[in-house]
Formats: sequence, structure tokens, C-alpha cells
Amino acid sequence: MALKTEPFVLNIGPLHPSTHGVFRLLATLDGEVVIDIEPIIGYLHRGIEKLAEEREYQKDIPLCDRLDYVAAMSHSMAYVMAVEKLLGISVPERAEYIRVIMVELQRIASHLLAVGSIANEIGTFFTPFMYMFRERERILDLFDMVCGQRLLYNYMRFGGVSHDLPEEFIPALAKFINQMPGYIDEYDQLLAENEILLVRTKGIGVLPPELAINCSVSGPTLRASGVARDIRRCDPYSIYDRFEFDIPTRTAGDCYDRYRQRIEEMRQSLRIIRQAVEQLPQGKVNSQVPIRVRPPQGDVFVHVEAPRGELGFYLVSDGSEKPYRFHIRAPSLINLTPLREMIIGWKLADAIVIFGSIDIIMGEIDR
Amino acid sequence: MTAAGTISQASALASDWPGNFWLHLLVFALIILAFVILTVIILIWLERRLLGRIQVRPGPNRAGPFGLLQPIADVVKILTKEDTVPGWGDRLVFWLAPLVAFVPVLLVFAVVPFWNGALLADLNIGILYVLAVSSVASVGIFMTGWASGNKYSLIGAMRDIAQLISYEIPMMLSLAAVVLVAGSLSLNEIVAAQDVPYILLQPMGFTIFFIAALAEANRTPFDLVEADSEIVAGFNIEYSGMKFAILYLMEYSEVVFIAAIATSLFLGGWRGPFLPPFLWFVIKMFAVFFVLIWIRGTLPRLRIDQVMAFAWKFLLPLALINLVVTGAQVVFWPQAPYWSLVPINVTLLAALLLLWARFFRLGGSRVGI
Amino acid sequence: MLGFERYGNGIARGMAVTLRNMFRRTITTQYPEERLNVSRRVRGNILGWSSEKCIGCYTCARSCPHGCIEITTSSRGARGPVAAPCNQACPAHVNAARYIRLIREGKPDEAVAVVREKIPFPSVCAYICAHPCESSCTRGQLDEPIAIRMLKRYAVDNDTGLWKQRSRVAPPSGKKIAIVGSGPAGLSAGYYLSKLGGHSVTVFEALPEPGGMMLVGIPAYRLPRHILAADIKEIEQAGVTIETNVQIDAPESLLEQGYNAVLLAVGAHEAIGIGVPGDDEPGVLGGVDFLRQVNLGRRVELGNRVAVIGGGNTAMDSARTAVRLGAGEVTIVYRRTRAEMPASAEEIEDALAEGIKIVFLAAPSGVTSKEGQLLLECLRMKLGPEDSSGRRRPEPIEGSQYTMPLDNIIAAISQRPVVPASFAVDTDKSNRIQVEKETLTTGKKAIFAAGDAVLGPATVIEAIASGRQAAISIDKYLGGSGDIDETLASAEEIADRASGPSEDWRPGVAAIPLGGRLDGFDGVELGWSRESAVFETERCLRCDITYNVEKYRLNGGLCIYCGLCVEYCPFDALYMSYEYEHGWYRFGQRLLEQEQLLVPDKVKPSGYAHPEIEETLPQQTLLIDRD
Amino acid sequence: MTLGLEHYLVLSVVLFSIGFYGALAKRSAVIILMSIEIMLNAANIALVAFSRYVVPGLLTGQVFTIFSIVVGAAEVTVGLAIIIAIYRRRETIDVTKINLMKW
Amino acid sequence: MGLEIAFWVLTIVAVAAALAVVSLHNIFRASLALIMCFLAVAGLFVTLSADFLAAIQVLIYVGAVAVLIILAIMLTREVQRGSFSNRLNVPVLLSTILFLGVAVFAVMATSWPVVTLPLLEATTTALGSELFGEGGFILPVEIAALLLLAAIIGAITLVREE
Amino acid sequence: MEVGRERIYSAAELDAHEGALIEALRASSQQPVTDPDEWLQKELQRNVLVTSVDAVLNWSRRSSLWPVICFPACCAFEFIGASASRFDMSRFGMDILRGSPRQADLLITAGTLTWKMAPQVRRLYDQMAEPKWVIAMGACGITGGIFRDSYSVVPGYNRIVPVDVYVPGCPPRPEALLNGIEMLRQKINARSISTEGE
Amino acid sequence: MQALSFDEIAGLISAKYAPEMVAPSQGSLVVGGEHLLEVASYLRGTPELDFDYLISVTAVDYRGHFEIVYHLTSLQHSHSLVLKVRCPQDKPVMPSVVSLWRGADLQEREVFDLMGVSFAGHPNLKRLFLWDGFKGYPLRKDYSSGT
Repeated sequence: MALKTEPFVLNIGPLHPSTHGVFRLLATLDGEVVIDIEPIIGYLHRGIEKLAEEREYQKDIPLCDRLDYVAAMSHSMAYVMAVEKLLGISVPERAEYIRVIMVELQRIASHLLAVGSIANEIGTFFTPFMYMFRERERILDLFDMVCGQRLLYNYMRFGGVSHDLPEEFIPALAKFINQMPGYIDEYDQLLAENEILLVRTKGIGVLPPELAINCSVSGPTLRASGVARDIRRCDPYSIYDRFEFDIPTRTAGDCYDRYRQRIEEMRQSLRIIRQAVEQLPQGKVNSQVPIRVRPPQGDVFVHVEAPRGELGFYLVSDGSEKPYRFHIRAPSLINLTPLREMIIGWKLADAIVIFGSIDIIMGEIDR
Repeated sequence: MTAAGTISQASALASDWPGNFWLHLLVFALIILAFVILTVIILIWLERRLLGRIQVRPGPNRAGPFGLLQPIADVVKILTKEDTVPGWGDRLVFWLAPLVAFVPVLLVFAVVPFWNGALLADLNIGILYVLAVSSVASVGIFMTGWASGNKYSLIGAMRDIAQLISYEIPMMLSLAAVVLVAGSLSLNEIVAAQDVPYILLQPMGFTIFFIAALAEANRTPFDLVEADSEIVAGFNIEYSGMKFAILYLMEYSEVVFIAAIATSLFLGGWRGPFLPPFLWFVIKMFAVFFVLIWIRGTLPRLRIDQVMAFAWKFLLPLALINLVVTGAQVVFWPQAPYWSLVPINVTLLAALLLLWARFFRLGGSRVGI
Repeated sequence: MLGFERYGNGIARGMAVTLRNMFRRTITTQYPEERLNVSRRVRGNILGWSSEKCIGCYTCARSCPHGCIEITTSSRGARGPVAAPCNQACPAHVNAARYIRLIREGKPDEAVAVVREKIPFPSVCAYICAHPCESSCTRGQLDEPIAIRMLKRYAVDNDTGLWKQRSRVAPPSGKKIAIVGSGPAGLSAGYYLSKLGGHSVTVFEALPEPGGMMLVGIPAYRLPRHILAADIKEIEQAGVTIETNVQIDAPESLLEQGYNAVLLAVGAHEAIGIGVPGDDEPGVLGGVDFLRQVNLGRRVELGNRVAVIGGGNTAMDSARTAVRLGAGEVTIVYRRTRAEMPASAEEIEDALAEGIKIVFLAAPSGVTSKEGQLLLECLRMKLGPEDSSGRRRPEPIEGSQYTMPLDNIIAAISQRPVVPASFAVDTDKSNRIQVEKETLTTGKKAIFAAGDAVLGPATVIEAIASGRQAAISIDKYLGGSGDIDETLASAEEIADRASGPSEDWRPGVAAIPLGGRLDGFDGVELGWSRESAVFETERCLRCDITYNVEKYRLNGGLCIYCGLCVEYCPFDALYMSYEYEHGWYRFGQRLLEQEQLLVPDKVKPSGYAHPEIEETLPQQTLLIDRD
Repeated sequence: MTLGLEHYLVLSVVLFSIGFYGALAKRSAVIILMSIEIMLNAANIALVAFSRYVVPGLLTGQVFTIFSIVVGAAEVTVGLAIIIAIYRRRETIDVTKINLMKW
Repeated sequence: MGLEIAFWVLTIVAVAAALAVVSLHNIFRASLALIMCFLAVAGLFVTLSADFLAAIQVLIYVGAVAVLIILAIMLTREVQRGSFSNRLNVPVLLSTILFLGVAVFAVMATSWPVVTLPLLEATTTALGSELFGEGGFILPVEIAALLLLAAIIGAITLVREE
Repeated sequence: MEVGRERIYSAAELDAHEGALIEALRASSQQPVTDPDEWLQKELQRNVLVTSVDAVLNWSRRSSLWPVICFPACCAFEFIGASASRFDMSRFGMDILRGSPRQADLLITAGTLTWKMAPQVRRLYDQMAEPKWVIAMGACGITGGIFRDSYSVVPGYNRIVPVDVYVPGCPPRPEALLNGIEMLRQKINARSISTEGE
Repeated sequence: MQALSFDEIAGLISAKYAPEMVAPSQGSLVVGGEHLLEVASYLRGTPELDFDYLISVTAVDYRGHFEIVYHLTSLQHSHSLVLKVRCPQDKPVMPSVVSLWRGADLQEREVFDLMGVSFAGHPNLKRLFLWDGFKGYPLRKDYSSGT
């Protein structure tokens, strides 16, 4: 339909099946072509930053879980690391390894969801999504085993983790990491060379690296554009400097690359977990830190590589038991910056796919 | 005065039936209605169960044995639901649209032979009738989209119209090839002429017809009309209650309709050994259903411009070539034995598909704003 | 743009995958087998509460991130008292929980009596005790432990001598006991043997004044001398004779002089060197040696730049003393990080406040002297894996040497006892006298040993406990009952408590200002006012008394199952079991407040803190597949 | 009264008149186009009716109708294209406001 | 009998639909009425034993022309404006009535040479041989095809974007 | 609260309109909406005919609860988890997830509701055709949960829409959600058309 | 491609700008509000500094003045820097750095929405999370929701 017609405004969301939550996109369409968009967010703005400033440090851990509810482990870990930096305490070895295992598992779970959603937005009738959820459920089972929760774990603590792994965990995890590559191959068989998926994603929504850097895009979205920035490598935190893993990058920066990027990162995460399980030492999992803490005055910025990108916590302490300022550098929000450039000129259906391939979580955007 | 024209022909064909013409009409109309609705119900059940199996889960199994009553529960529930009419939009058209969309699909079955001669009216323009009547359904869909006063439904309707107009042409051309081979427009005669199923004689025709039929029935990968992830529910977004039930019925009736046409034209219709002809017809239809559901469980969706490009750049040339080749075969080699034509045509299909796939590109780059 | 590059074989592969999956077994409601094998649930979605264990301390309600636990206790305790953690942790078993309550009731003299029941040095302990009670305080898991030492100090500062009224004095037994060393162990043993055993006790001290390490190891700014003198005076009043400037060479000679038993409590007064090349250079001092010189009033010349090696209390004392002696630039070099430092936190705070720099993760590797100036060569360290003590072992980083120009180095790494060879007792490799653990008897008849001489460098309260132990042992050896307990405080009624403990943090400890502090050796820390003390007592959880919980309610609609309450409950009264949550209908507003999610009085093994009492909870099978 | 040629002719005339009225009296170009289609249909009815009643053996009238339909389709195509082109340029398809062709 | 009933019903529908096309305010409904009119005309073709034509009528007029018109309506936002008459409303109405009267009179007054010959059974075959057979309309068919092609190309050229 | 069709021309007007809507709803929604189905406990007087009709109707309604998409936050993932293969909500005939509220029967409030979102949810609920049900899923859906004190969070969906079943948890496990749905099915079973529409 | 330490960066900056414009303090550079854009473009444009990636922009309410905190990093050199800019509470206006780093776009809007600091030169400065008509700026310390 190449006919140029009168543009009209289409309101996508906030309750739309593929907005990943309550995102609203005011799209101006010309026929099917998107000629202008305005993202409207805030439908899930729960005021987490304010709530966190009104609560004591340890009570903010559940809040951090609820930031990005698909990657709760990563977020609580980043927060806990920030407070540990403020307090100047160190973490036992075993706790560090457990954290890494948990965070990388969380990354796989999160990427599974992201890739599944991309497939859904391209229009498969939930099949890849269901397959990915099948494996995601296994990861959730592992988390359930450790934390007794499936989604929001509240597992990280200042100076370690809440409690040790149950003894059944490691065999189950080993089984999972042995089986997971086979499942990833199955996804590739189902999707990676599917012609329809190729024509729907290749060359669509290209994000050039210069724009990505200028817009402070981070995470898989940035790496799919060819910029090898991964906090795990460029500013190693925790014990990531002890593992061998690659930072996969892709070059085109289109939807297909963003999808493949996540698949590759899953494989790398499996590699990290495998090493971490092999090296997992015995010992304490928590250095005995009081529940209520009063960090000394000062500010601290800690950033980690969350599944969606560079997650930062900026904490200001005034010496009381509540953070004076609690700011989250939410990767999802900032990854939205180049959305307009990426979407404009594409069809409505492409817009949905492009939007999905950035992989946002509203809880983190709106906070 | 006796009924003239086509109607008289129909009654003449049906004269071996018990009762007079009107009774035949009535009985057959009821049979068709029952057949369509029953098949749709089973189809819905089958689709949900099979999709479940594809997604390694059981699918609906609580209502009735194996969940067989699930579609009935759905229907009863939908029918007793409040019938909402959007505050804006066109109320009259909103009311009419489901009927306009559904009735043509039902009308198509008038010429579908369930058995040798077992059809409501064996029109001598059978295939033309099918194409003509089914194209009316698109008007109904457009009416739903427009009357809802909702932009999503309008987009869905626009997509449907574009898709239908585009895919009608390759479909028509592929059917024309069948007509050339069979030498008749009447479906019953075409079935009768199929000593081997035309899927073997017309592999290219079948491929094109099948793809076009997927598009006509708005099935994956051409289900843009109600693309969940883009335009929520498409043209029926504002419908609820009875009217939604009719639209829902219409969608699945279209599937039944394309399965019935594919069965009649390419799969040998009611012909088959051992089993009663009607059963053969149903079995072949369900084989088509299975493939449709399987495709739905696997494939992503194309984009609207790609759908159009696919029709115009891929299917249409192939359909034309197919028509020319078939015409040549019919004219220059009318007495060709099947065992020689089948391999020739299959080879031709493979060669053409590979060749065309090399040159063919789905368009759709970014539009400069 | 792109076309069908692969002629549809990608689609065909995808179709093959779905077809294959079509014939797979459905995974619905199949839990992976790992799940079924989990022996214990760590956290689940049903919160249970045990009235057996709950003492009504309100910790759970306060740890809840958004207040969905409501708890009401009655004002009177239901059970108790039992031994509180602080009581158990004290080597001398001073009942801290009890005197804290007495202070709250405004009876500091009774509180002193409670302390006096176990130790003869209440004032000394009130000033410088290493307070293991605070380390084990339940409140410490929450935020900060109760400032038990400061409360004790408030009590002794406001003592009226009430304890003397109930004081018991045993009849003379006629036995003579000699004690070598007038440190905390020796004086404690002497006090109890004299007062409650009726023996005649003589304490021999080699230094000119009694007090041992309390005198020479602890700077006067921490323990003012008149406080020590007062406590020693009480001991002397109890009948103990102290002879100073007497060096005992052989315990047997005392036995020959007519003493029935001899207690060796010589302490640990020898500093251990750094153990690197050049640690015998002039200007390198031992920590205790340095402190002893200063505390005995002798002049010690220090340069401007002083480094103190070590991270213990001795190192802090040395550094702070050095500051007071006029050293401008004092640096503490420690090879681990602050988290691993053995010195007490407030000492470190004070040291930092007084301008002392602490260099972490650095270890000396050599000392050289150049033109009257010392060069301390240090190696950067990093923390490696944990060792047996649970601390992370420092590992040197190769090639990270650096040097510090210094005037003096004080090696405050550790001490060891000086046991003359003439004692002829068995010692181990760090020179500690080998004794039998229970009776503190050495290999020789009638010769006992106690205090740092046995324990190695330890705390005052440990030495006192050791002295008590020695007193019991000696009394028994001499035919006594070994009963050295006495009841000095009046019997206690269980105190009321209207609400939970206060949520506040410790009140600040007043100290003389920094400016005036560094000029001399006046006591730095000032005692608490009554208000501060009472304020602090309000924070006590009263672990020894179980209060009656009248209402314990969880707002099920609000709970987010974060498990913080369970985790933070000091008494394991809460547990979470593995079940899914139940929904409920609402009829009006009533059911929103339903306590459906709480399972009171049903003690299920939680597995949370007690892995040993585990038992697999029944698996919830809600869904039965009908296919 | 048996059905005769006149019936169809009169129907044709009536439809033609309606189309005629619409084509002349309406402002909207689309409606005008639709009216023209009605007129074409009216003519087709007349053609088929003549074919049916005047030369039943020959189908010349129907052949002409086919051509008429083809021409009608072509006319609609071009007409709508013009309408859209005008609309795009002038934002209206009100023929009374389109004086482009006026001299 | 059935034929007459069919005729009258279809006539009424066709005329009513045609009237609706010119009189309805809502253009979308007018286009729907046009489809109704086309369908009725197709039915009239059936009563005239022109079943192939009827199918063609439905296929082309309903399936293509009407849909195209609706698309055009959507693309030009004509729905929001509505259908109005122009200034010539009354004169055109009068002249239309005049024309109607004259034409009806002419039709009724003329004596048509009606022949009653048996009808052809299958018009499709006959139509085919009429069009493409010996002495048929093969040239006009080609010309018509050319015309359509020209029209399509012309239309595409007209609406193509720059 | 069907929103009238107003002509809005600029983005600023749109924002202002939305803001006014939110403030109006906020002012009017400080009290929980009562549940319309309070008759549930009462033993109803029904005649035989109505009972059998009820049986069929209720069977069909409870066997085919089509949820509408309303995925504000965390609970959405457990809801999706419940509909994914592992828990397979579709067994209860709930596999048709309607994007359009018109055809849906069940609103599962999967996530925190903010005031900015509240008009949308209210509108969604209003657009659903009767009979319709609401399950408040998760602590946020019931009371606002951990975000209850926030300036922008609605303390519970029952301020906006009447809620039938509450499923606590944060988020509730899929089993819990299925249990809640089972309760809703029981509740539906107790309905009667003779009292409908009152 | 040499990563510079903070002191080296601070040295470079102090060599170029007067101390009242830029002053290093506790691991961060404190920049005067009116000089922000100048300093920022120097940081962005100088090849040996090349701060091309803006990690985060946020603001802290210090009861009396706001402090806007910029976390910058350089992908080339992998060194990073914290910029702090103060602005008084009674006149909370800052120059926007969107022209230098587009990544600041949404973050500055966020700061405007929640903290009430407006950014001069921002292309689309309006509320991001909260709705039109919301009263107050919730992240300010003096904000109370009243509920």
C-alpha cells in the first residue's frame, strides 16, 4: 500500500498485547507506515526511588527485586553491591560464586523471555514462547529451590546472600546446564533460519553504533550494534575477572542481530555458570552484617551488567539508616532513547518488532 | 411458470432426490448448516488441542471428555454474553456486518459436493460462483472494521481487503488451470474427473491455491487481519456476544471452506477406495486442517507489504506460468497419461520454485520520512 | 532486501521441530524431578508462627518492609528468665540482661550488685571490657548491640555501695595462698579466695604498682588510674595483701615459705617482633613494651612519624598513645581490611577521629635504617580465600613493594607470656603455661596458673573469668567447697513492658573534644547521663523473658513473602513453608482482614536456620492431568 | 402479467435516472462515480434483457455487457485514481470546489 | 411464478439501493447500498438466464469495484464530510423526472420485436464461443485488455508518490 | 466510565486531558468498590427450569473464561507462566487470551496499579461485556502491597473495579492463580440468571 | 588509548579552566552551572578525554540546593568521571546536555518530572512518569504525598 494517505494517530497501549507491560506509544501512521511516535511512559511509576528513600537499607532489597521483575537477582545484587561499597564490607568467596551463578541464570531466564517475546511479536502463535518458557520454568525451579520464590527472590543480602544453596541444587543445576545447549539449538532450528523471521527482522530497525553510543544504549541492544561494551569485562565487578567468557557482538544492529545476540549471550552465561560451579568453594555465604545498617556519609555509584544493559545504582548516604538518595540508572529507560529513530519509517508491524527487540521491562522504566 | 435459468438446472440435477425441489433445498440447506457448524466446532477443538500438543501441553480437556465440549461451552457463553455496541461508529452497519461476512461463506457450500451429486446446486459456473461469493465476505469484514469506529479494527479491515483482492488473482489463476484440466466449472464434475487427485497433476496449482487460501482465510502466516501483537484483535475488536460468535464462526467457516474447496479440487473430493465417499471427503478435509494448524503452530507472520509483494511478485507470475503450461499441456497433449504428466509437473514445480526463489525478493525497506 | 534465501528449508526445519514436539510428552504439571527431591524448603509462601518460640520482641514486625505484621504483647512476661545470650557469652557469666533492666528501673546500685556477683572489677570492666556480651547480643543482629559496657559504666558511676549490705565474708580458713602477679586474674582469684574462701592471700607484684596489664597495658585515657585504684582498694579491703616490687623466681620457694598453694598469674608482657629483616633496628619498639614504659611514667622519645604494625587493640592503644606523646603522623599498617581487624570498632573509630591513618592490605617486608631514619618496606596484599578462622587470608601481590620513611616503628602484633625458666613449668611454643583445662593445675603440685599466662594475650574479662576459675579450683584443692558465688542484688520481679523495644540506635557516647584530648592522658570517654542510659536500656530485646503475645496477625493481602521477618527473627519463631497462597472471596470488607495466611501455633520444621530438623513437607498437588 | 422486456427496460430506465440525478446533483466525486456505475449497470440490464428477449439464441448482448463491465472497471480505476490525486493535492473531493478544469 | 417474485424483489432492492446511494448522507453506507444494488443487478442477470454474467458482476462489481470505492472513501476521509447535493439539486431533479417520464413513455410505446426461442442451457460455453469463436470478438477482447492495462498503468501513475 | 469522544488536537491537550481524567478518578475512588456478588452465600429460591438453565449457563461460563490482557507488572509473568505449558491454564478453556476486552470474561489484574493507569483499567473493565469477573492477583492488586504507601499507587484494584476473587502472593505462584480461578469457577457456579441484571 | 586516572583528568581540566568553574572534589568534578555545557563539550570533544558515553544523569536534593550528578565514561579509553553541578533550590534551572549526549534526553525529563529541575535547551521537557496536573515533585525532600 504505497498510497500516501492522510496520517492518523494510533494509540498503542498501555494495555496492548505486545507492549511488555503498560507502555503507550502514540504512533502517527500514514497507512501502515509509522511516521512519528511518541512514547508515553509512567503507567507503572510506583515511586520506588521515593519509597526506598523512606525505608531502611535492608527493606529496599525487596523493592529492588521489583524493579525489573524478570531479572530480580541482577537488580538486588547491584543494589547490595552498592550498599556494600558504602559500608566497606567484603563478601565471602562462596557468596560471590553463588551470586554469579544466580545472576547468570537470571540472565538466561530473562533472555529466554525476551527472545520468546520477539518471536511472539513477529507472530508465531506462542510456540517458541512456550518452548522458551518451558526452559525458563526450569530456571525458576532452580531459583525456587534456593529462595522459595519463583520470580522475586529477595536473596541477596549485604555481605553475601541470604542462605546457602541446598545440597540438591548443584546436581539439578548441572543437569540443567548440560541440557540447555540442546534446547538453544532447538530454538535455533525453529527460528534462526526461518525465512519469514528473516524477512521480518533482518535489516529492520537498524541502530547504528554511533547513535547507540550517543543515546547511551547499553546491554545486548548496544552489543548487537557492534559495540563491545560489557560491564563484566570493561569494569569487572564481583568475581567476573576469574571466568573465561566472550563478549559476543554482532554488526548489523537490526532486530535479527538483537535476537541472535541474546541467544549468544545465553550460551556465554552457560559457560560462566559451568566455570562457577566447577570452582565453587566451600565456606560461609554471609559475613555477619547487622540487619539494619548505617553506612557512613558519602555517595556511591555501582553499575553491573543486567540482562537488559547497564544497571547502575547511585546511592547517597547521610549516615542514617535510610538512603538519602536512591537512584537507579535503568537500562530499559535509556535504551528507549533512540526508539524514535529506529521505528520511524517502518511499518506498524515492524514497529512492534523493533520495540520488542529492545526488550524493555516497564517496572524498570517507570520505577 | 417453472423456475428458469440456473435454478431450473439445479432442480433438474436434484430431481433424483426424494421430495420436490423446495424440500431438497431446505434439507440441504440444513445439512450444510449443520455440517459447517459441526465441523467448525470440531475444528476449533482440534486446533486448540493440536496447538497444545505442539506446545507440549494438553490443551482444553476439562469440559467434556477430552475437552470436546469446550467449543460448545464457548459458544453458549458467547451467545449469552452482553452484546455491546460501541458508542461511536455505525450502529446499523455494525449489526449487519457479521451477517454480511458470514452468509457468503455459508453460501459457498451450496456448490461443494459432499458426495457424488450430493450438493445443494450443481451450478455450471461452480468455481466462478465460489470465487464471486467468497469475495463478498470481504465486504462484510470491511463493514465490521469500519462500523466499529476503532482504528485497530479499521487497520485490520484494510489489511483484509488488500489481502483478499491481491490473493484472489493467483487463486483464480490456479483454479483456472484446474478448470482447464477438468474441462468444467462445476465442482462435482471436477471431482468426477479426478482419476488421480489433481494435487499430483497440478502441484504448482495446489501450492499456489493453498498459499492463497491461507491468505483468504487469514491463517498464519497471513493472519494480519487479527494480528494479536500488532492490532490487538483486528477487525472484530469491538464485537462481543452473538455478533462476535458469528464472526468467530465465519473465520473458522472460511477455513472449512478452503479445506472443502482444496479437497474437492485437488485432493479428489469424495473419491477414494473402501470407505464411503462422504467419509473420504471429511478425512481429506481434516488432513488439510491438520496442515493448517501445524502451520499456525510454527510460522511467524509476514508484514502487510511483504504479503502483498508475495502475492504479486511471487504467486502471480508462477500462477500465470502454471496456467500457460497447463493450457499447453491440455491443448497440445490432451491424451497424456498421468504417469508421465505427474513427474513432469512435479519437476516443473520444483524447478520454478527454486528459480523464482532466487530472483524473488520481498520488498519493504524503510520509508523515508 | 531479503528474499527466500534458503528456499524454505528454514521453514521446513521449524515445522519439523513443532512436529517432533507434538509427539513429546506434555510437561504440564510435571515438576522436574529435582524439585521433588528437595529435602527442605528454604522459603515458601505460607507464613507460620510459633507461640512457643516467640518472645514478643517485635523484630518481625519491624523488619517487614511495609508493615504487614501486627503484633501486640501483654505487659507481663509469660516465661523466664532464661540465660540470655549476653549472659552466656560473658566469660564470667555476668547477667547483663538483668542489670540492664535494673538500670531501666532506676536502680544503678542494684545493677552494680548484679555485676559484683560475678566479678570484682566492675569499674575496670565498665571502662575497658572487651564486652563479648555485646558481640553476642541479639540486638546486634538487628542493628547495633546494646551498649552493655556503657550501661555498666553508668551503673558504677552512680553506685552507692549497696552491694556491701548483702556481702558475705567467709570465716578464716587458716590456709595461705601466694599469687604471683597482680593482674586481673591474680587479683580476682585473690579476692574470691580471701573473701569467700577465707584464705589469707598475698599477691606479689614485680612492678612498683599493682594492676598488671590493666595498669601497664591500657593507657590512662581509657582507664583512669583512680578507677583502677578504687577497685584494687576494694580487693585489698577484702583481705588481700599486695606486695609490690617483688620478683618471684621460683614458685616452689613460696611453697617452702609456707604458702599452701601458689597461683601463677604473670600475664603476657612480651611483645612479639615483626619478624622481618631489620626489626631489631633502634627505633623499632614492641607495642606492650612501649605502653608499659609510658604507663609507668617513664619518658619515651618518639619521632614525628610513627608506624604501628598490627590491627589489634594494642596497636590502637599504641598509636593513640603515640599521638598523645606528640607524634604528628601516626600510621597503622594492617595486612587485611577493616572488616577483619580484631580491634574493637569504637577503638578504630576513635583512632581515626584522632587523626591516625590506617593503611589496609599492607604488610611490612623489611626495615632499613638510614641516617637515623627508618625505612619501612611494605608489600601490598590482596585477600585470598578464607582460612580456618573464617577470615580471608592476605596474599602478597608480587612486586608491589613500597617504602615509608619513618622515625619509629611500634610492633603491636601480639604478645606472649614471660615465663622464667626458673618456674620450671611446662609451656607451649608461644610460651603459655600448660595447665589442666578444668582445674588450671600445672604439672606441679599446689601450683596453679591463670590469666594471660595461660590464655595468651586475652581480655580483662577473660582473665577475670580465669581468676575465678582458679579461685574455685584452689579453694577445692585446699578443702573448701569451691563456692564463690554470692547474691548481692535483691530478687527480681519480671519487669513490665508495654510495647516492644525501642527502634532507635545507640545514643552517642560523649567524649572530651578532640582538641583537648590529645594533650594528655585524661579519660576520653565520658559516662552516660541517666536519660541516655534509660534510653539505651529501652532497646534491649529482653531475650531472657518471653512475653505473652496476645495478637499476632499478618495482613495476607499485603504480605509479599519476602521472608525478611523469618530471616530476621532471632528466635526462629517464624517459618515459611512451601505451599501456594490461597485466594479468597470478599464479602464486603470483612475478609480482607482475614488471617487466613497465618498458621499460628503449628510448629513445622522451617529448615531455615535448623537444617537438622528437616523433613520433607508434603508436595502440593493441585492439578491432576486428566489426559 | 408475465415478465417481459418492458419490465427490464423500465427498471433500467429508472436506475439510469437515479444514476443520472446522482451524477449531476452530488458534490462528492466518489458519489458521482458511484452514480455513474449505477448508470452503467442500468445499461447492462437493458443489454442483457435485449439479448434475452430479442435474440435469445445469440449472446451478443451479454458479450457487450462484458465489455461494458470491463470498461466500467477501467473507468472506476482511473476515476478513483484521479479523485485520490486531487484529494492529495487539494484535500477535498468536492467537485464544486474543484475548478481546476474550468476555463 | 418464482421468477416474477424474484424479479420484483430484486427490482425493489435495486431501485431502493440506488436511491439510497444518491440520497444517503453517510458515504460509507452509500457505498454499501451500491454493493446491494450491484448484487440485485446480479440477481436480475440470473433471472435473465445470464448466470455467467451474474458471477462476473458479483466478482468484479462487488469484489473489486465496490471494494475499490470503499478503499477510496477511506483514503480520502470522505466519510467524515458526508454526501451533500450541490446547487443544481432542484433543476437536476426536475430534468431527471422529465427524462424518466420521456424514457418510460418511449419504452412502453415502442413495440419491441420479442422472440420466444428456447434458452441456452449453459451460457458459459456459448459465451466463450461467442467471444473467442469463429467470427467472435477476439479483437475487442484484446482491446479491452489493453484498455484495462492502460487504465491500471494510468491509475498507478496518477497516485504514485513523487 | 465511557469516555466521550472529544476532539483533541495537540499532545499538550492530550496530556492535560489524561491528567484531568486521572485526577477525577483519584478523587472519586478513595473507597473500595463493593462486590456485586454478595448474594453468593444465600441459598437461592429457584425453580426447576431456571436451575437447569443455570446449570448449562454456568457450566459454559466457567468452562470458557477468556481472560483479557492486563499485564501491568510483575504478576504478569506468573500469569503468563500459568498459561504457558507448565501450568497450562488452557485446560480450563482459558487459552484464548483476548486482546479485546469486548470478548473477554475475566480481568486478571496482574500487577501494581498506578493512578496514571487507573482510568485505563477502569475503561477496560467498562468495555468488557457482562457477565465479567475480576481476579485481584498479587499483593499489589489486593492492597497495593509493598507500594501501598507510594504517592502514585492505587491501594488495591477494588478502588477502581469490583473484585471477585483475591489471590495473595507477590507474585502468586501459578498454582495459586489456578486455585483462585478454581474459586472463581465455584463462584460462577453459584450464580443464577434469575438474579442477573439486578 | 590510555585510560586516565581521576587525578590526571582533574589535572587536565584544572589546567584549562579556572577553579571557580571546575573544581575537583572527592573523586568528582564540581562544575559551576553556567559553565556546564562548555566543560562538557570539552570533555566530549577532547581526543585524550573523549567522554562519549553518558552513563547516568540524576539529581540529589540537598535541602537548599540541588546537585545534578553526571556519570561519564569513555568507551575508547575506558576511564570514567563524575561531574557534579549545583543549582539553587529557588532557581532550579540547568543547561541541558542533550545536544552533546542524546542519552540524557529521558533522564533529564525524569529529573524534571520527579525533582523539578528544568533543563534549558531540552527538546521536549515535560512530565515523564507522572501525569499532567500532579502536584509537587516527589523526590524532593520536602514532598509529602499526604496519604
